[in-house]
This record gives sequence, structure tokens and C-alpha cells, in this order.
Amino acid sequence: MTEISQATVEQAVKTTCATVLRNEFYFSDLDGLAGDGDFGTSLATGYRIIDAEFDSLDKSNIGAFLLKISMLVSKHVGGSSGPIWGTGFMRAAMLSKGKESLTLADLTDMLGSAIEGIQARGGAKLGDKTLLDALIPVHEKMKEHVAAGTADLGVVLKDAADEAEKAIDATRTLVAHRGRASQVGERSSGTPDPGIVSIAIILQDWCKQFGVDRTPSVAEVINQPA
Amino acid sequence: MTEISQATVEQAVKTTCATVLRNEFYFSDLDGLAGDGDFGTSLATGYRIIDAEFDSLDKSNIGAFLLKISMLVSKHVGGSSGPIWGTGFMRAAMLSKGKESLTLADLTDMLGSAIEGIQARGGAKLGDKTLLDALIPVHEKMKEHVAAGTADLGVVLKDAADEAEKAIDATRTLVAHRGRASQVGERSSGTPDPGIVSIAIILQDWCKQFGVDRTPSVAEVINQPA
Amino acid sequence: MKKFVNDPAKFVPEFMKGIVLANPGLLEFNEEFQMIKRKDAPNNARVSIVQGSGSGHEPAHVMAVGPGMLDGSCQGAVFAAPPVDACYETIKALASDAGVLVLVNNYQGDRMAWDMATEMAQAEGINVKQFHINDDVAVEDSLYTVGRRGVAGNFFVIKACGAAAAAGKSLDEVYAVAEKVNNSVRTMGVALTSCIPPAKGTTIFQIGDDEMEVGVGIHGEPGRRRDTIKPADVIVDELFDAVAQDIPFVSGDRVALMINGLGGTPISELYVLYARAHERAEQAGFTVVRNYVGEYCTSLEMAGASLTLLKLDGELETLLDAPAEVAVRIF
Amino acid sequence: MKKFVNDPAKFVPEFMKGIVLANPGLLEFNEEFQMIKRKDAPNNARVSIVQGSGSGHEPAHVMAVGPGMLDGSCQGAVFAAPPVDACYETIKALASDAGVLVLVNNYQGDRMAWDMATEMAQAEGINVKQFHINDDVAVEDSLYTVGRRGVAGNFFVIKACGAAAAAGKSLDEVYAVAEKVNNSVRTMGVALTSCIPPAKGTTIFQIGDDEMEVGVGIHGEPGRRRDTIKPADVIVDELFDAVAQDIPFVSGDRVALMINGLGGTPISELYVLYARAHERAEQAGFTVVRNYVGEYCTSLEMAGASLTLLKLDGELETLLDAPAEVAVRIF
Ligand SMILES: Nc1ncnc2c1ncn2[C@@H]1O[C@H](COP(=O)(O)OP(=O)(O)O)[C@@H](O)[C@H]1O
Ligand SMILES: Nc1ncnc2c1ncn2[C@@H]1O[C@H](COP(=O)(O)OP(=O)(O)O)[C@@H](O)[C@H]1O
Ligand SMILES: [Mg+2]
Ligand SMILES: [Mg+2]
Ligand SMILES: [Mg+2]
Ligand SMILES: [Mg+2]
Repeated sequence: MTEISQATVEQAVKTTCATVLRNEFYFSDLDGLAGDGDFGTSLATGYRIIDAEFDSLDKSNIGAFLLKISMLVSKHVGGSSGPIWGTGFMRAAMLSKGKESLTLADLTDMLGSAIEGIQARGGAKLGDKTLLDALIPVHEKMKEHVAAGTADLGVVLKDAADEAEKAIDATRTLVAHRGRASQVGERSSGTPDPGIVSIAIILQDWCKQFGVDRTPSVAEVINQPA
Repeated sequence: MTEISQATVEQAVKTTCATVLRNEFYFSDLDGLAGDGDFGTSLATGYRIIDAEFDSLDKSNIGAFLLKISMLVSKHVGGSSGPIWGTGFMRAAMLSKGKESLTLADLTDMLGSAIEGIQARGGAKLGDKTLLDALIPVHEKMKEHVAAGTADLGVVLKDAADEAEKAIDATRTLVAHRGRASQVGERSSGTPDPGIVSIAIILQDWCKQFGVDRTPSVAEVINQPA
Repeated sequence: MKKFVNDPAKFVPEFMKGIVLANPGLLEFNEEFQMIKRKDAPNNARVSIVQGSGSGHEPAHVMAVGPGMLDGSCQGAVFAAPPVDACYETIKALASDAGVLVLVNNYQGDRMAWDMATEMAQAEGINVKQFHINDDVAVEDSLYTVGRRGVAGNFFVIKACGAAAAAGKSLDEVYAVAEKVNNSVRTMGVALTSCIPPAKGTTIFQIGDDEMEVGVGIHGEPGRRRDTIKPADVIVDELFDAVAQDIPFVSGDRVALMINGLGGTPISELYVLYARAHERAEQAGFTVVRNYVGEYCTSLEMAGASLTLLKLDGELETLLDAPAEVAVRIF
Repeated sequence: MKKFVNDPAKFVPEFMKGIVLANPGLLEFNEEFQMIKRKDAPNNARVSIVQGSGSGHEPAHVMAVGPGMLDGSCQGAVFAAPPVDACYETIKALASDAGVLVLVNNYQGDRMAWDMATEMAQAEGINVKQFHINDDVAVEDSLYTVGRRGVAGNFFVIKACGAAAAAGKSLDEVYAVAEKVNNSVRTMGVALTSCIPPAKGTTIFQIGDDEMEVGVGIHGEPGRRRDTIKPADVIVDELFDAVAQDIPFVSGDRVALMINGLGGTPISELYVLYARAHERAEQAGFTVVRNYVGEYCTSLEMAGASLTLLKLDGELETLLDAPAEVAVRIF
């Protein structure tokens, strides 16, 4: 069976640092459309520190590593993103405690648990126009691949990126029901959710990093800064 | 000898109302270059009331009429312009007490006394870059015409307008020594003094009103709003 | 960027340092968690009042720390709720035998951070309760959203709770005061310009030279609608009606009336607004018992203002009247 | 025009009406002469302190009326000294057996109006003296000009004279206090944006997106030079040096330190400036006995700030410490 090594997990986090730092202002601008324009800065504050401290982070195993990421997020990331991303990493860390590699099923369970944790924390459900609208379809697709026994993880990653990207357009005209954007009523309709865009861009960057050929098709992903 | 009737004096004031109101923003903009941008508004506040109350003003004689103008200025015009123009009108009123017409010599003495009053009030001398730099040469030129016995008052008015207009360029590069512009040091050099410009424009408008053919040649007078 | 700033990333700790340098007897500063607290707090004889929210709303929230007001407050980055750890450390630093009341402005980020921090503190045996402030009437409340935003009404909740805590009321009693004030206070704002978060360096939204945003949020969130700028009195009328009809306020009510500047509006303009609001209150049969004109909850340098009405009773009048002291002062 | 205004020509009386509606027990309003006075002044047992200047600098000057501060003040239009008649009526309304001290900011317009008003009042037997405030170090003083401008240092002259008058000092003694404060106080400001006088409807000067005006006047007058915007600390350093070297202030001095916002700058930024100014004062060996961070003398919605240092002695410390009350308040 194809395994995901600890090195790959570390590389994915490292790549995410680069993605978030490069998109700091872009993410904030997207958040400014119906939110308060701090999403990029909030994420970047945490990922900048993760990036800087990366070499000295606890890497005894995947769970320990992700727990450390979760703690850095809780300490440094403000806004809604701190509790949401912190909870997500915390849940993923719990299910990977002591592990040095992951199966696709492991990773899928980790994401499932992260989604549960985020829902419990912020009360959002599918269709509330939050990053869960990207994570839930990605998780569904991963479950399908686990069931089908897909061996090529590149295919899984590509499908995941597709799902996340689709969520941008699928939710664009919705009215946000959670988060700050929900407090502007109808005015959030017509603007993309920055959290969903961030998930799509992170997955697109993972494709590039791990050699998966994929061409984005939604404006917000295409237009991210180079 | 050619006399200046009370009706002409009244008409001159009435014309000045129109000049000041039409130039309200223009005068303020000029004041904004080295001053505080209120010159036009301050003058207009007073002249708007003079204009509105014009028909009911005391017109028993020239002196009484000008005294009333002086009082309205003292009551309604703020900034430096209130004391300066108020003092000027007050002095002119004193010398025309009880008169129903003026000789050129009378008018010249009235201006001379107004200049003295303004100098005593604000301490400015020729070359300090204030409206005195327009009034003093105008007064000198009028004295010449009195001495020469000039009968055509149109010639006198045209010469007066020429002197006032010349003062704009003659003082442009000076550093102001009085008024708010003096408190910005070297920075007042290169900007025209709005008080001088206002005198030149008023005299130009008098030329038009009283049928004296004259073409202005300095930018600030040419560019006044139509 | 038309701002006094050194490194935008250090903007918040730098201004907090300034506040503490200016109030050496009163306040102390924990830079790691961007927290300011009263030097003499916690005091086990009284409930600690705590708050923490995004920066950019000064004097809310850290400048509201002082006797009769907050005991401590942590600030997030501009417009971002503080990180969970900062909230947790703030509760811990102000833990009192009498309990801790956290006054949370009703935003998703603030709520989640304080939820987590409260759980962590409770797990350590600290007696802590949370209360959510949501006075903004701009957007209709709904079961499907996080609910209404907390804006300038926040000041009254802090003032009344601070006074109740100073008077030795129990945690439940102070909580009841928060509830009463929050149920009695309504606010709506309007923006004429956008603000510029230092880390962003550009305006947070675009608005035309002749436009205003009616019902704007204190983070520049859209409000009820975009409209052309109207005369001051017309603007006040709309804010006043929206606010007064919300509870509703009725003839005979005794009220506190606040005109709050959003940061970039001169105080002279705030008094133009106050004159009309006061007139409207009198016409409606309200008695303006106390008034507040100035900056209480801002949005950086945004030009704009909000109008707040608070329905009073004997208890609230006494609490608002009680002495208090904050970092902001005239003399 | 991004302003809360009805008819620009009525802007000043309208905001004055708001001030008086918000302070019904304390103040009364004479609309004809745009004058606000303490209800309980004049009091023949003490000197009346009076001021009047252009509007647009709120809370200076009408909002500085109150116990321990001004007894009355008239306002001209925005940035224009009040008309002579208003000054005269203000002196008359506050005429006290103990005398009247007029604190005149050193501008040509204010000086001439108060000169004429003072002459008129003296002709009627009123005991009135004038004092000129000129604390702005931006432009060098010279025999050939009106001299330096009066800016935020004005607050300290009012506060000290108000306290001296309240303590029952004679007109000559209060005048001596004004002289002492004015000799001991220095200010310099910087602007990042221009303001918009309501009657003009457009900015009073043009300034680039990356520019600042160092040494700006409170009416938008040019200062020392135009420069590109610098980090906050660098700006403070220039203001601090210009101000501290002017008397000069020397190591060992006890000082009051003020960071005054010009109207459009958020208080958070003022505290960034304060942090550096305080540090510089300590490095220079000054003891910061009192500090003032906020808006004292503004220029409508101009983004900018000024830094003021006042050299203290026992007498001035007592006078600054004395209680006072104005229309601006937090609670
Ligand atoms: N309750 C929630 N559950 C999950 N995700 C959420 C929730 N609320 C907001 N989000 C996500 O967080 C993003 C905004 O993050 P951020 O800007 O940090 O929060 P804030 O609204 O506090 O400024 C949104 O785009 C959305 O995807
Ligand atoms: N001392 C003075 N004597 C004569 N004229 C003066 C004096 N000071 C200023 N002025 C004139 O007044 C004009 C400015 O008027 P105004 O804008 O009302 O005054 P302020 O400087 O008080 O705003 C100047 O352009 C100048 O011509
Ligand atoms: Mg946000
Ligand atoms: Mg002027
Ligand atoms: Mg936020
Ligand atoms: Mg002026």
C-alpha cells in the first residue's frame, strides 16, 4: 500500500508556509470584500513563525509535529482562523500520535476528525460558506478513493484540488451563515469566501510541489500572486 | 470740477459685493497657497450681508453709508480681513461725514486715511506683501492726478487698476512680513498675495461697471471666475 | 501609507507600550500576550472584568482598563481576535476568588477564542463566565448567523459591569448587569471613508467621493446599503430611527445618548450630529440623562460615526454615575 | 465632501449648539456672537479667562470653557479669527471686577480683532489685559514678522491661568502665569494629509501620497519643509529635537509631554508616537511628570500630530494638577 511519509507531511506544511506567506495580501484583500480584511495577515503571522522555527520543531513523529503546529497556531494566529486552524491541526495530531507514516485512510480519518472539530468549535455546517465547504467535499472524495483502494496518491491529490476549487464557485452566490461575513447579511452574496480560496490554493500548490500536473480553472486560484 | 456722486459710491460698493461673492472660492484658494484658505469666505460672509441688506442701509450721506458698511464688516467679517477692511471703511467714513458727493481730492484723502488706519492696526509697511502694496501705489497715482488736475475720472480709475495689478507681480517673489503668510517664512515666496489680488480684481470690475475700457494682463486677474 | 507607524507588524505592541508608559502607576503590560492589566488586579474581593478583541478600535479595548472599568484586556492584531493563548493567559492573570467575567464582542473569531480559553481556564478550576455583546442593529438578527455585532454599546456594558464589580457584586450579579445593559442598548453607524489597516497598507474597502456606507461595521464590513452622502441631520434621522425602533424605545424613557466617532471624524462634526440626535430624542419624549460625544469604539482612521441609545433605570443610572478611570484623559 | 455637515455656512453655530445641549448645566450659548460661556461666570471675586479664535481646532477653544479653564470663548468661522464685535461682546459678557485676561493665539487676525475689542472694552472702563501665545517652533521668530504661531501649547496656558484665576490670583498674577507658561512651552507638528474646511469643500493644500509636511501650522499653513513620510520614530525624533533644543530643555528638567492629534489620526498612532517621545525624554534626562495624549488643538480632520514640551516648576505643577472640567469627557 502507498504510504505517506513523515517527510512528505513536513514538506506539505513547509509548502503551505510558502503559499500563505506569498498570498498574505491577496487573502486579506479577498477577506475585505465581505469580511474585515485580516485573513491573510492572521494566517501569515502564524505561518511566518512556523516557517522560521521549522528546523527546530519537534519531529519525533507526525503527531508530535502536528501538535506543535497546532500550538504555534493557537499562540500566534488571531481572528477566527486561530481557533479554526488550531482545532484542525489539533485533531489531526491526535489521530497521528506516534506515527511515522500515514496511509490514505489515516489521512482521510485525520481530515474527518479535523472537520468534526471545526464544526464543534464554530457551529458551521456545509453550505454556510466557510472553508468547511471546501474541506467536506475533499474529505468525501478521499473516502471514495480509500474505498476504491486508489494507489496513486497523485490522483487523489488532484481530485482533492478539483473539489476545493469547485467549492469557490459553488458557494460564490451564497449568503454566509457563519463568521464575520454572516453579519453583513445579503451583502456577502457574490463574493468568494477567502477560507475556501485558501484551501484551493494550498492544494494547488501541493500539486505543484509533489509533481502532480494540474491546471487551475477558477479565477481566484489562477490570479494568486506568483 | 468732476464730482463723484453718492450714487456712484453706492454703485461701487454694490459692484464690490458681486466681485467678492463671485470670487469667494477663488480668493480662498489663493489664500490656501501660503495662508489658511479662508480669505474668500471671510470677505464673502460680510459682503453677502451688505448685499442682502443693501436697499435698507442708511444712505443719508456718503459718510453715514460707509460707516454702516464698516460696522457690518466689524460684525460679520472674521480673520485679518475684518479689522483691516473694517478700519479702512471706518477711516473713509470719517472723512466723508455728511457729504453727498466727493471730489477726486476727497476720495484720495479718504484712501490715504484708510491706509494710515490699516497700517496702525496691523503694523504692515510697503513691501510686507499685504494689500497695502496695492493700495499705496494706487494712492500715489491718485495724488498725481489730483496735482495734475485730471478731469477724466475714467483715466484715474484705469491707472489705479494698473497700479494694483502691477503689485501682484511686483510682490510675488517677496517673503510676507505680515499676516498669516509671514509665519511660514520663505515658503510664502512665489505665491501671490490674495489681498493684493482682490484689490486688483475689484478695481478691474469697477472699470467694467463704469465703462472704462481695460484689458487685464496678470494671470490672477485674467483667471478670476466669470 | 498616511500613518504614524514603524514596522506594521509591531504596530499593536508599540502603541500598547505607549499606553503603559503614559500610565505607569495604573497599568502593566505583558508584551508576549499583548495584554494590559491594572497593576492592582486581580483582587480576590471582587469579580475581575476582562475583554480582548482585535485592535484598531481604540480606546476600546485596552484603553478601557482601569478602576471601575476593565481589569485587563488582550489585543489581537488589527481587526483580528486575539490568539487563544493570549485569551487564556489573560483570564489566568486576572483570576479572582470572586470570579472572572469575560465580556466578548459578538464576532465569530472572538467567540471561538474565548470559548477555548474559557474551557482551558475552567479545566484549571478558575471560576469564569462569558457574556456576548451584540448591540448593532444594522443587520437583522437571524438564527442562521453568528448574530448581531458588538459595537459601541460595549462601552456601557464595561462601565456598568465595572461599577458593579467595584461595588462588590457577585459574578452572577455582574453577569445580570451585563445582560440588562446589552438588552437595553442599541447602536448603528455610518462610514464616509474606509480605514487603512497598517499591515494591509491600503484601504479595506472602496467608497466613492460622494458615498456613505449606512450600517457599517467597525471592521469596515458592509452595512445596510451604500448611498450618496446626505446632510448631517438626514443621516442622524436614519440612525436614530433604526436604533430607537429596535427595542423599541418609547416616550417617557430615560436614556443615555452616545455619538461615537469612528476615528477620522473631527469632534466638531460629532457635535453637529449630537445636536440633531438630542433634538430627536426630546421630540420622541425621551429624557437624555447622560450623553457621550467622542471616540469610544473606532475603526482606525475611518471617517464616520455611530449613534447609541441606552435605556436607563435607577440601577443603571447609579452604575454609569460611579467613578471610573481609564488611560484616556483630558487633564 | 466627506463630512457630517448640513449647511456649511451654519457649521460653526450648529456644532456649538451641540456642545451646549450636551452640557446644559455648565454652559450657555450666545448664537449671535458665536460665544459660549460658563453659566456661573463672570464672578467678581476672580479674574475671567477668555479666548476666541478661528474654528476648526476643537476641542480648542470653545470646548475649553469650564471650571478651572476658560470662562468664555467666541469662535470665528473655520480658520478665521472672530469678528471684532464678537470679541468685544465676549469681553463684556465676562467682565469681572477682578479683571479679564484674554489669551490670544499669535495670529495677525486674532491679534487685530482682540486689539480693537480690548480698546473698545477699556473705553468702557472694563479692566482687561491681553496675552499672546506663541509656542510653535516650526518657523524661526523674527522682528520682521508677526512672530511665531500659537498652537497646542495654548492648552497649558489656559489650564494654568484657569487654575490661578480659580485660586483667586490677581489679574497681574494670572498674567504672570501666562507669561511663565508661554516662556516654558514649545511645540512642533507634522501633517500627513490636508483638512477640508466645510465652506471650501476641498482640501486646503495638496500633498502627495508618500509625503508629509514637517512643521505644519494648524490652519494647514506650510511648515519647515515637505518630505517623504518617515517611520514614526524618525518623525518623533525630528519633532523632539526641534522642540527640546528651542528653550533649550536640559537634563534634569521636570516636564509635561504632550502628543496632540491634529484630528484625523487614530489614538493608537498617537501612542506609537508617545512611546518614542517618552523614551527620548528619558534619554535626555527629563522627568516626565505629566503626560497628555489625545486631541487638544486640531485642524479639522487633518491626519497629523504635534509634540509639546513644557518645563515645569513647583508652581506650574500645582496649577496643572488643580481640578478642572470641560465639555469634553469620557464618562
Ligand atoms: N464558524 C466557522 N467555521 C469554519 N470556518 C469559518 C467559520 N467562520 C469563519 N470561517 C472561515 O474563516 C475565514 C475568515 O477568517 P478570518 O478572517 O481569520 O476571521 P475573522 O472573520 O474573525 O476576521 C472565512 O473565510 C471562513 O472560511
Ligand atoms: N497686517 C496687515 N496689514 C494689511 N493687510 C494685511 C495684514 N495682514 C494680512 N493682510 C492681508 O489680509 C490678507 C489675508 O486675509 P485673511 O485671509 O482674512 O487673514 P488671515 O491671515 O487671518 O486668514 C492677506 O492676503 C493680506 O493682503
Ligand atoms: Mg477576517
Ligand atoms: Mg486667511
Ligand atoms: Mg478579523
Ligand atoms: Mg484665517
